[in-house]
Amino acid sequence: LVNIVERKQEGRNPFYRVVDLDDTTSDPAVWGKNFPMQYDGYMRTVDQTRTRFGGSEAVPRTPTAADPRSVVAQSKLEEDPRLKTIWAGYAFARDFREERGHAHMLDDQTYTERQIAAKQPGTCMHCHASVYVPYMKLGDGDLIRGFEKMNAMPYAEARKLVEHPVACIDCHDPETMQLRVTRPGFLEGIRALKASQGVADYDVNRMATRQEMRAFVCGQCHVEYYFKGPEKRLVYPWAKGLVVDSILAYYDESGHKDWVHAATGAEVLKAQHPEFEMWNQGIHARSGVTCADCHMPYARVGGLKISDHHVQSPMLNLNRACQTCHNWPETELAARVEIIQGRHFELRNRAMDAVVALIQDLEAARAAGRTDADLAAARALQRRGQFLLDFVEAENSSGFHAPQEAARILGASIDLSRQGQLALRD
Amino acid sequence: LVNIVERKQEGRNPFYRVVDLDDTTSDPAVWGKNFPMQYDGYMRTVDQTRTRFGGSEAVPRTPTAADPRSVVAQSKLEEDPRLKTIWAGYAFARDFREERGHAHMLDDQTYTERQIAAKQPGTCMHCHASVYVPYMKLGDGDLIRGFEKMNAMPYAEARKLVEHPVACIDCHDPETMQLRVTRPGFLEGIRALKASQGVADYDVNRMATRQEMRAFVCGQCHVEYYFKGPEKRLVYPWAKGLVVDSILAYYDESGHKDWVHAATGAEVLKAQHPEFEMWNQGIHARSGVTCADCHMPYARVGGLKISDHHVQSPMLNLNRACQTCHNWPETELAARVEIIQGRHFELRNRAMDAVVALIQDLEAARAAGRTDADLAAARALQRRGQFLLDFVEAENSSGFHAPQEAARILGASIDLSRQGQLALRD
Amino acid sequence: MRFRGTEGALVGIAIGLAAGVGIYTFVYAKGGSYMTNDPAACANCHVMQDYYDAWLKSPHRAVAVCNDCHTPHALVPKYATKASNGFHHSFAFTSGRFKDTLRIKPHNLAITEHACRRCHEPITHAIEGPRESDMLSCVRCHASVGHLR
Ligand code: HEC
Ligand code: HEC
Ligand code: HEC
Ligand code: HEC
Ligand code: HEC
Ligand code: HEC
Ligand code: HEC
Ligand code: HEC
Ligand code: HEC
Ligand code: HEC
Ligand code: HEC
Ligand code: HEC
Ligand code: HEC
Ligand code: HEC
Ligand SMILES: [Ca+2]
Ligand SMILES: [Ca+2]
Repeated sequence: LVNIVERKQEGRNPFYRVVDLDDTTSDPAVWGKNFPMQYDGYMRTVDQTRTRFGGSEAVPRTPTAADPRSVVAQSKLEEDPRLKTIWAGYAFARDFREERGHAHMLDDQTYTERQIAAKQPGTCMHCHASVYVPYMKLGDGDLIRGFEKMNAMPYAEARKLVEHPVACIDCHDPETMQLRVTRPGFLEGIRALKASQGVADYDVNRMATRQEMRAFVCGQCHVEYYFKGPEKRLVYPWAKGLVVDSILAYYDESGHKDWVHAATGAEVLKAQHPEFEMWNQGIHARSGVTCADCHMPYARVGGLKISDHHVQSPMLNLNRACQTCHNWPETELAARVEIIQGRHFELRNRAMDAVVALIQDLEAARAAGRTDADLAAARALQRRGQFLLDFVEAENSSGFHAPQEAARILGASIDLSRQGQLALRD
Repeated sequence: LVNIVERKQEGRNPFYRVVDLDDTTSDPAVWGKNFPMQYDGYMRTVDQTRTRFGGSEAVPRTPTAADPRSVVAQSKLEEDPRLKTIWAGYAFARDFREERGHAHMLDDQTYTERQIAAKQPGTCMHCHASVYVPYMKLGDGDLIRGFEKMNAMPYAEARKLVEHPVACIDCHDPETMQLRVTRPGFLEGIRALKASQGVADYDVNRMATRQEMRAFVCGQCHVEYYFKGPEKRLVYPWAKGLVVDSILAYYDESGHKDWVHAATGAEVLKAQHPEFEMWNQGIHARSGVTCADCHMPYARVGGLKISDHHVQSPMLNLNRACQTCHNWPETELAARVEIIQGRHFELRNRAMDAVVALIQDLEAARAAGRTDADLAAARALQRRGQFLLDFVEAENSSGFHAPQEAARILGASIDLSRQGQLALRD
Repeated sequence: MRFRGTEGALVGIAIGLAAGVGIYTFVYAKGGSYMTNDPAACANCHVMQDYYDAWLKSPHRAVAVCNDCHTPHALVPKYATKASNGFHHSFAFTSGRFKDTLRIKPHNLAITEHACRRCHEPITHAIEGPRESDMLSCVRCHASVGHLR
């Protein structure tokens, strides 16, 4: 009986505002006082469970002074050593792990051996910490100024200015709780994209629909990016479009390279987690189905429906994530995802064999003393073939977000890598 | 106002049986007396309308004694001359056109120049004419005997025994109007398939569900096939499964070849219209959505809902074909199909360039006097790469029936063709 | 604008006819069904039969009739809607001028969206945006609650 009564209470007045929140409240625990159910979910992102292709495995390790983490996620380099060949000469060849829940983002970035392999800039912080308040402070109220200042710092220095992983304030307006974009990278990236589509000075926080915001808040970080120029500005390469071909064209025009491949001397690119870009090519995006729909589905808590803030693999939550729209049994839903991912994985392995073969051929040709002129064509093809593969490989849904598009990209990648091998022989 | 009156009539009493039908009534006009609405639709399959990738274009021609047709469908060989290279030495390089409606099936088969390019067996009739009654007559009541007898005849002789294109009796039981499979090729093919899945002597007409039958009746003809042995028996290569890899494995084991490629000397295969096999790999099949749902959707005629027997491209009928399940506007539905087909077409062109390049290399190597031993590896790769491409190319939905699977196959095809080129250089 | 005599007359006749046909239609085609709350009444039209059958199988059968979801709550707009839809559907039905696969009209969908809230407000309170323009669509996820299509 008590139960019913308090449920009705909640119904009428879902959230008791016990504390006042303002634009400087970065501690999620404080927000949690007003929104305990969302806070509980948010805190559960520490969990680690493995799915067939996603989630993450909790791998115990003995903490050291340099890296106090007692648990990490499995190493992808060990799962597939071909990655070391592809990334030879780049920090990723030193340490690259399966990603895990939001709660770990700050630690995982701070302690990855990639920090040892190379000096990293303060720019990194943009997507691994609650930087909204720190940016505002640094820029004396000017978000972009603060962003630019932190980009220019060495990582260690910037690290001192932040405290939390992504927090409530990074996605919500403290007054209305409405979604908002706080990341300069996305604000500028989406503006460039819209401009290319003929929409002048697009302001996402004024012009986006609520539905779009349910994906844009994730697009703040789950995107391909690069550091532009000596000032290490974070840029999302969308000025020509979101399709991988447009992104590659953008890099080629600006002559950007992430590093020179240690084995082949090719000027290559590294792609990172383009979930937002790939999702955009899929049928779900086309149908207005957003990240939040699947990764933060509504959950009934007591007499209320709330967004599950335990952001995780939908494979661990099929009932809520999928079944409202797809009335298939959970086992069937899981099977559908895994059939897509299985096909994807097969083609991804073909593409990886192809680019590794090209790299080995280039290495041999180089050892045999062939001139840069001789190798130019093959190197250009490695750059393109490898980027296409890496783009799909770095995308974390194992093909699910856009199955046909991912396969198209892999098919093109295979073609380019094999043509590279042919170029060395003709 | 008359309109509404007669609608109420119909509502009460669907079909008036004005004539008796039995297992020897092959003339659809007679069936049409009992089922005028289905007959009207059936007759409309003469229509020709082009969609972006399907339908068919009505190309006028001056009738000749040899070929009295005054209208044909556009030539695919002219649309894409690369097909001539791929099929060099085979009848398909002489004449291959876009397929059109059922009403034309018998004429198009009779008058295709492929009949001139090569002697065709009576087996062909299986899928281009109403053969149920002729088979029964030939076999004195034994369908399979009749089938075998007609297979053994020369085409011209068999042609005399048939009169109609596929007709009511080929898909329906004249007593109950229930769907039934009348084609030996499918009866035996599906039995072999089920056996491979551990189901002994499967009898489709006794064991299939009604929903399955809505696809099986189409699977009688819209499938990959070959003529086995000197007796030219029609066989569907499903004994190892319906996926292209299983079909290729089946052909490799039985050492089957359709012809020896004129330019390269490779023992190659020709794939034909595997709509049934590809549909089976797609999400619609997985969801129990059948051929009839999209190609013969229910239509309201007067106050009655009947299956639209004007079998055609759903792109010409989106409201009935799709909107029953997808609440998207028609323009949006068309766009979704064309996005899938556009991506598919791009990758298909890549795969075709790759196999053509391999064929040209093989041709050159042969001209340069390389031995069969030298060419063996490359020829084996041509056989496989070319079959995978052809399988997808021959499938008439331009990727729609199973977008990711089609792309996976094309990716593998590209890999094999390029490896063939490498084999010639190493 | 002003009509000259003849035109005015013609228009008058036209309207008269329209009304006449309309009333005939409405009565004959049981457009009046719209005025009751009995779902079976909707099914007076066989085009509605499928929805009726599907509704019988839906969880809402026990709790919501067609009109709970397809007409506004307040009395006046309710009967206004019934009248307009009633006439529209009757006319469509009589003339046979409508597509085989029915699609709810935007304004009717809006009515339905509000209907959801009417009953589920308590539970969905938390997920509603502050502004009407932020109202998310229930149907986007619960398209088949009333009747599987
Ligand atoms: C229609 C449902 C759906 C939508 C919409 C969707 N995803 Fe996913 N996402 C999935 C599924 C299913 C997986 C695969 C999970 C697995 O393999 O365990 C996945 C995987 C992921 C992963 C890897 C998760 C893991 O467990 O490793 C990330 C990150 C991700 N998605 C982010 C996003 C972002 C960002 C968006 C929006 C731009 C998005 N997703 C949109 C269903 C969806
Ligand atoms: C501020 C940057 C940022 C934002 C905003 C963000 N993410 Fe993440 N996300 C990350 C990082 C970083 C990780 C990896 C953390 C790690 O591995 O330590 C991650 C991991 C994930 C994972 C993988 C979890 C797992 O178990 O493998 C999913 C799924 C995910 N995010 C989805 C989302 C969705 C959905 C949204 C929007 C509602 C979102 N993210 C918003 C940065 C962000
Ligand atoms: C544009 C946003 C963004 C930026 C900038 C960014 N990250 Fe991440 N990072 C992510 C997301 C999203 C994930 C989770 C998805 C994934 O791992 O692919 C992630 C995952 C990680 C992980 C865990 C998985 C792994 O790779 O081992 C580490 C470590 C990491 N990032 C380090 C860094 C470092 C170091 C930098 C700066 C050089 C950086 N990140 C910059 C968004 C970003
Ligand atoms: C990575 C982005 C992200 C972070 C971080 C985040 N939220 Fe949310 N939150 C969302 C999204 C997406 C929604 C759905 C909003 C919508 O549909 O308009 C949401 C909705 C809400 C709502 C509205 C009711 C509901 O559940 O739908 C509340 C309250 C809320 N969040 C509180 C919090 C609190 C408290 C925190 C911190 C502990 C937090 N959020 C952190 C993305 C986030
Ligand atoms: C808000 C609604 C919604 C949610 C939530 C949703 N889907 Fe979908 N899904 C759709 C729509 C819409 C389509 C496009 C086809 C259609 O119109 O039905 C689709 C298509 C699909 C397809 C076929 C397309 C393809 O890529 O092969 C699969 C498989 C699928 N969804 C699986 C899932 C899984 C698994 C989840 C949960 C992780 C999920 N969906 C969550 C609405 C949704
Ligand atoms: C979900 C709907 C759907 C299902 C189920 C389906 N098809 Fe299709 N089919 C299509 C679409 C869409 C096209 C593309 C038409 C176009 O490009 O004009 C197509 C194309 C075709 C074509 C070429 C038509 C033309 O106009 O040239 C044939 C033949 C075909 N399908 C046969 C089949 C067979 C046989 C089955 C069952 C084994 C089947 N289809 C199942 C939707 C479907
Ligand atoms: C007896 C063999 C046979 C059966 C059974 C059969 N088809 Fe066909 N179908 C054909 C042939 C042959 C053609 C090509 C006719 C031509 O091009 O002259 C064809 C053409 C088509 C086309 C292309 C029409 C166009 O405009 O391009 C579609 C679509 C199609 N069939 C669908 C189906 C469906 C759906 C079924 C089952 C309901 C079915 N077919 C049953 C043999 C058959
Ligand atoms: C297993 C069934 C089957 C058999 C056997 C068969 N066909 Fe067909 N045929 C079809 C179907 C289905 C189509 C329509 C789809 C297509 O054209 O890809 C078709 C289309 C055609 C067309 C029109 C399109 C084109 O290729 O120009 C011709 C001509 C044709 N067949 C000739 C023949 C000849 C000659 C034979 C015997 C050597 C034969 N067919 C044997 C099923 C069959
Ligand atoms: C290529 C196969 C095919 C041919 C040929 C064919 N039908 Fe059908 N017919 C079907 C399918 C599929 C259905 C749907 C049956 C079901 O859902 O069980 C159907 C259904 C029917 C029905 C049941 C009512 C309805 O419309 O769903 C009647 C009556 C019918 N057909 C009459 C005919 C007549 C008369 C002819 C010849 C003029 C004919 N059919 C030719 C495939 C065919
Ligand atoms: C009888 C129901 C039904 C019919 C008819 C139907 N579909 Fe679907 N469609 C589905 C289902 C079920 C899915 C799988 C996703 C889901 O569960 O919603 C799907 C998925 C899709 C997808 C996403 C999967 C992919 O391959 O990308 C597209 C696009 C699509 N349908 C288009 C069409 C078109 C176009 C037509 C008409 C030619 C059509 N559908 C007819 C039920 C149907
Ligand atoms: C006189 C016959 C008839 C009756 C009685 C009837 N309908 Fe309809 N209804 C139709 C027709 C015809 C259409 C198609 C109209 C169109 O698509 O333009 C339709 C369409 C609809 C639509 C979708 C199109 C729209 O206007 O949004 C809804 C919703 C609907 N009816 C609900 C109902 C409800 C609820 C009732 C009972 C209160 C009802 N109908 C009674 C004939 C009828
Ligand atoms: C007249 C009041 C009323 C209206 C109007 C109404 N509902 Fe309900 N709904 C209920 C009640 C009462 C239940 C609980 C019935 C049960 O669970 O058996 C329910 C159950 C549900 C459920 C859970 C059971 C299920 O079907 O999954 C969902 C979801 C739902 N409603 C959504 C909606 C949506 C969306 C709308 C508007 C399109 C709507 N409802 C309109 C009263 C209503
Ligand atoms: C983005 C998808 C989505 C949207 C939009 C959505 N819901 Fe839901 N709804 C869900 C999910 C997921 C559940 C299941 C929650 C659970 O099982 O914990 C649910 C559950 C429900 C339930 C059943 C609660 C119970 O367990 O009895 C009702 C009632 C409901 N929703 C009504 C609505 C109404 C009304 C709206 C519009 C205001 C709406 N929903 C909008 C996804 C959605
Ligand atoms: C619980 C709410 C609910 C009830 C009860 C309900 N409907 Fe609906 N109806 C809907 C929703 C929601 C839609 C829109 C579906 C969509 O847009 O996908 C709809 C759409 C329709 C349509 C248009 C077809 C379409 O898919 O757009 C018709 C016709 C219809 N309803 C008739 C009826 C009839 C008749 C009844 C009573 C027997 C009824 N409805 C009961 C919620 C309901
Ligand atoms: Ca993970
Ligand atoms: Ca055609």
